[in-house]
Amino acid sequence: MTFNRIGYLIKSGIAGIFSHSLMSFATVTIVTACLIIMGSFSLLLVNIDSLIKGLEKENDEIVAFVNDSLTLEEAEALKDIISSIPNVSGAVFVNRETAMEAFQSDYDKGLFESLNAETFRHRYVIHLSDISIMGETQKQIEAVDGIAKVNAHLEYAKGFISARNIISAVSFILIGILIVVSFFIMSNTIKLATYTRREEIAIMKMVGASNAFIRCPFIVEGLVLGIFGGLLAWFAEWGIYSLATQRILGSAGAGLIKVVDFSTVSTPLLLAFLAVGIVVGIFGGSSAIRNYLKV
Amino acid sequence: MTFNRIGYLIKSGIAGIFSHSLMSFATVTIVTACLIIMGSFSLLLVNIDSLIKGLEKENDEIVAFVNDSLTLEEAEALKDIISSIPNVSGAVFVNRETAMEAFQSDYDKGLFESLNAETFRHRYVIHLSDISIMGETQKQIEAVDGIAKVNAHLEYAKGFISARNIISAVSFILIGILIVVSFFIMSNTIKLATYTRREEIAIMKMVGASNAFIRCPFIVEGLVLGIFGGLLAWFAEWGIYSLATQRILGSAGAGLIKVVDFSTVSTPLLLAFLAVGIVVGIFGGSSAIRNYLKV
Amino acid sequence: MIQMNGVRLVYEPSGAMALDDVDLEIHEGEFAFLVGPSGSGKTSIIKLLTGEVKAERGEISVNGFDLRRIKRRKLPHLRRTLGVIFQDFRLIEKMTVYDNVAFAMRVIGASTDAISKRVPYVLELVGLTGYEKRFPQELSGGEQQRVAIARALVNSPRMIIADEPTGNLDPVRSLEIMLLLGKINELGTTMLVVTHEKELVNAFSRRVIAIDNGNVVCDGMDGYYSYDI
Amino acid sequence: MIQMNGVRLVYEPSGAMALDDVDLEIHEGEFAFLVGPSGSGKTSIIKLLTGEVKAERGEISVNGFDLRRIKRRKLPHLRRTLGVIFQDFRLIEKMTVYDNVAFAMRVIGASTDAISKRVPYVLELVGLTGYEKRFPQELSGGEQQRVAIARALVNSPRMIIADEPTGNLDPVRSLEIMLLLGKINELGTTMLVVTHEKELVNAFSRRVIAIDNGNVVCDGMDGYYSYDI
Ligand SMILES: Nc1ncnc2c1ncn2[C@@H]1O[C@H](COP(=O)(O)OP(=O)(O)OP(=O)(O)O)[C@@H](O)[C@H]1O
Ligand SMILES: Nc1ncnc2c1ncn2[C@@H]1O[C@H](COP(=O)(O)OP(=O)(O)OP(=O)(O)O)[C@@H](O)[C@H]1O
Ligand SMILES: [Mg+2]
Ligand SMILES: [Mg+2]
Repeated sequence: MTFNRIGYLIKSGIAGIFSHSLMSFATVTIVTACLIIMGSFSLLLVNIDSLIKGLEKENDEIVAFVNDSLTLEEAEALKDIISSIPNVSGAVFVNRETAMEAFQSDYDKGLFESLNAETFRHRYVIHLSDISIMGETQKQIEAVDGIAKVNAHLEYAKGFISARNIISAVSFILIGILIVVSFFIMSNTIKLATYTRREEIAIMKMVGASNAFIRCPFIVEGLVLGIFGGLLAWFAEWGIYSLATQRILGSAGAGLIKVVDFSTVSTPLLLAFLAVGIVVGIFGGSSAIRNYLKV
Repeated sequence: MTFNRIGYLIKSGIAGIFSHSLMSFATVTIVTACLIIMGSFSLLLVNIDSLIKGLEKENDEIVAFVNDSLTLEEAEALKDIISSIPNVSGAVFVNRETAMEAFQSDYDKGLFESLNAETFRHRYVIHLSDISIMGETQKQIEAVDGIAKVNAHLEYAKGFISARNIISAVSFILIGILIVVSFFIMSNTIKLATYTRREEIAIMKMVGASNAFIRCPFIVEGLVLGIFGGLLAWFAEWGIYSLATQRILGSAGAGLIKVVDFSTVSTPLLLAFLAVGIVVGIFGGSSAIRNYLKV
Repeated sequence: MIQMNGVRLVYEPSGAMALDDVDLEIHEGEFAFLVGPSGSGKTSIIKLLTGEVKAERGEISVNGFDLRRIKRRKLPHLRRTLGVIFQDFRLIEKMTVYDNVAFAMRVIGASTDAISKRVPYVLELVGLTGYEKRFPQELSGGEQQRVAIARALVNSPRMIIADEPTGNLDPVRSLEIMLLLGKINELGTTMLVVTHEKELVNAFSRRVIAIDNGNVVCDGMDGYYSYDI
Repeated sequence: MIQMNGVRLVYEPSGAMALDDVDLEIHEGEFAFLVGPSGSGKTSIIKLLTGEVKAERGEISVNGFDLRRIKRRKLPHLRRTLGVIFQDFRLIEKMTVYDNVAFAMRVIGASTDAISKRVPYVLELVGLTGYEKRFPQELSGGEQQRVAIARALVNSPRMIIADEPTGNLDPVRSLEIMLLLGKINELGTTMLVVTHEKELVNAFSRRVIAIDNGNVVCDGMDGYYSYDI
């Protein structure tokens, strides 16, 4: 193929976009629409994921009570041992006096005024890196000499793990549906759009054009439309996401929730959109005309 | 219009579906696909909503402490007054001994063995109908003669309300996007599908057919395709939902979660799908050809 | 009845002037040939008469409808008084031969009975008995043209406008069709026939309107194909 | 060079027999008219020669390609040795007149230079200078037909197959086009022309192959349009 010819094929691919403007418009908007649906849902999931991670951070506390027989110095010395246990991200020592004050302040003033600090034990408030193995870490801490007992909210950890499992199952299903359905919509759209051109293709064949010669402009056209659709979807998603996060941050639960900033997801999102757009465009463009090439 | 003529118009509308089989197929599948996306998302929301309602039920507890000066009988007599407060769905009297035992069992055996039941107060454990007005109800209970103090987890109530607000905001946005995008996809598809028939329409006009005569079969066609798409989407949704709920119930968090049964949502879903299908079909079918009628 | 006065037609957006100051009158029941070289404006005149395009200037009236002032929703009424044989046939691809012809009758609200009697009769007239169930793409060029002729005849319209009705037909068929049109004209139908068939025009000795470059250059009752005078 | 032996063609799904046991030989450089009534099978023969439809039986060879055994991806090579004027023109609606003609040259890999010299020349030959930028729907029937003729000529193919190339043209243009085809034939191009124009056939005195009802009924060098013998 000469340089001239390649130039012509690319040019006519781009020309095709304009000469079949309704088809091109419909294809781009439908590709864009599908990408927006997929993108919005993915961003929602990213946010839910980050939210759960945040909640886990706030609920990964383990309390380890120090044996009564240890002196204050001995108790404080346990810190290094506890900190060295894998999965422990931080350990804070709380002596019995502080613990009692905290306990009393939890209840009505005066209700437990008679309590003696001796009733309480020295303790460590420990935070974890990964709450899904909280049970094992609890056992490791209990095994430390001088630790009497470890209180861990294992049911919280279990709750978070279940929540994650369920959310990932739901996401898996919904994203599966979205991908299948979107590709279905997009490929059907391209089929519809090329259907009107079957006569054009038949004529080209009758004049002696090879399949490659006919397909090439279609692929270029699909590629350009795909890229365009991807870009458009990305900008639209940007706008929608900004509006949506503003609205949520402005709503009642503002303090409770942190949203992921668009800038942190913008690059992977753009790449994904372009990839889907290009794949759908090229694949759709070339596969849709295959039926019409058999003349 | 004679009976004959109406019969012909309906017949030719249905015939149109078969003679433009690619168009019909693509339109139905795309309508179905969009409905599935909307339906899946709606079912997800219905489940989330029911989940939150369930959690609220488990966290609507208020504890009202009875004044120490009241005798056991007097304290028990408060029950009627408390129960009569609006928004109180149930009040259970707990005497100071039971309360102490419950407290002790929460902690290490022996840690608070020395505690005297006198340290504790008689109390009522109260459940609410609507946790969003927990604050007001708390004040009403405090106003009751003989009640010393009311402990309410107002921060839980606030949390649930925020969660609901956020979820409804997110749903609002996502369903908005879905509806706009789906209608966009569907109307574009119908536009594409009718584009190939503009010549047919132009010829009909040239032979003297009135706009109504041309439009009628298109509307019938749109109607049938819309109903068909709606039904198809409903059956698909049924299958997907059953599979999805099975999968979730089979996963780790099985005990934690209750899913809404399909039978409870199947009728509104069917009606919604049919309504959208019919509106899109009729409206799409008649509006898409409007441009081609101006010959 | 056709009346055109000072009609000018310009096609947008190319701005090509197709007709320039055309005056033409064809009376009720007349038979007229319209001849002229390729691209002279014959089809353009027909498009004006059926309301497919609008004149830039001038008066046009067809079967009592004033084409300058007609409302869009009245156009079907005008078209139902005409039987048009289009140069490019304009058959509906997705309808069978039978349905293509029957459609013109359905449009005017004919009964199923009337349709099932009239359509086979007209198809027989143009020699297409046995082709009822075929689709247009399954016909030869000449057969398609004859379907178009049948559709124009089926409603026994007040006026028949034929744009090269025999361009794809062999001499024998052409003569047959032309004789058929002549017979229909004798029963009172106004007839305007665009044709390139010199032989036929000369043999018929009817009125011949010659057009060249968007102008009527010759209009004689002597009936000779002679636009190059 | 065309060779057909015992060719039978049946169109599915209607099962219509279009050709029945056709034998035909046209030598390199020959000029032959193919005549016959409407629906006799002329276009069907052309469809067989271009590989658009496949014969049910018999041998066909065109310009050295064996149509019975040709692979699908070799068909373009065969078609590039042919210039076909289709009865229904088959112009690409979305391309201008210029691009429709130029496309045939692009297909064979002609340089931009060659295209920009050759296309205007061929358009001038058929009288369409000035129409380069028009789209097919913006042309009269005869003008569209001439674009189809120009496209068939532009590559100077080894063989030209014309299916009623003058069906929409006035007598003067028809004669011009036929003379042009004659001249091209004298330069060595094999020529097969389907036509209904009795006058022209008789005036040309070339080989005339008459077909009726799917059979060759007459094949003479005397050159008379006379399929009804
Ligand atoms: N849609 C259009 N846009 C621009 N120009 C047009 C259009 N239709 C026709 N023309 C031009 O108007 C002129 C007259 O066209 P018309 O179709 O009336 O010719 P005609 O007499 O019917 O020719 P033929 O015998 O070839 O069919 C031609 O030069 C043609 O190029
Ligand atoms: N696709 C098809 N399916 C079924 N029958 C067909 C098809 N194409 C052509 N025929 C039939 O085959 C016969 C020959 O058709 P063909 O087109 O070869 O005729 P022709 O000689 O070119 O006629 P014309 O002069 O009218 O163009 C006709 O009777 C026609 O009805
Ligand atoms: Mg014309
Ligand atoms: Mg033919």
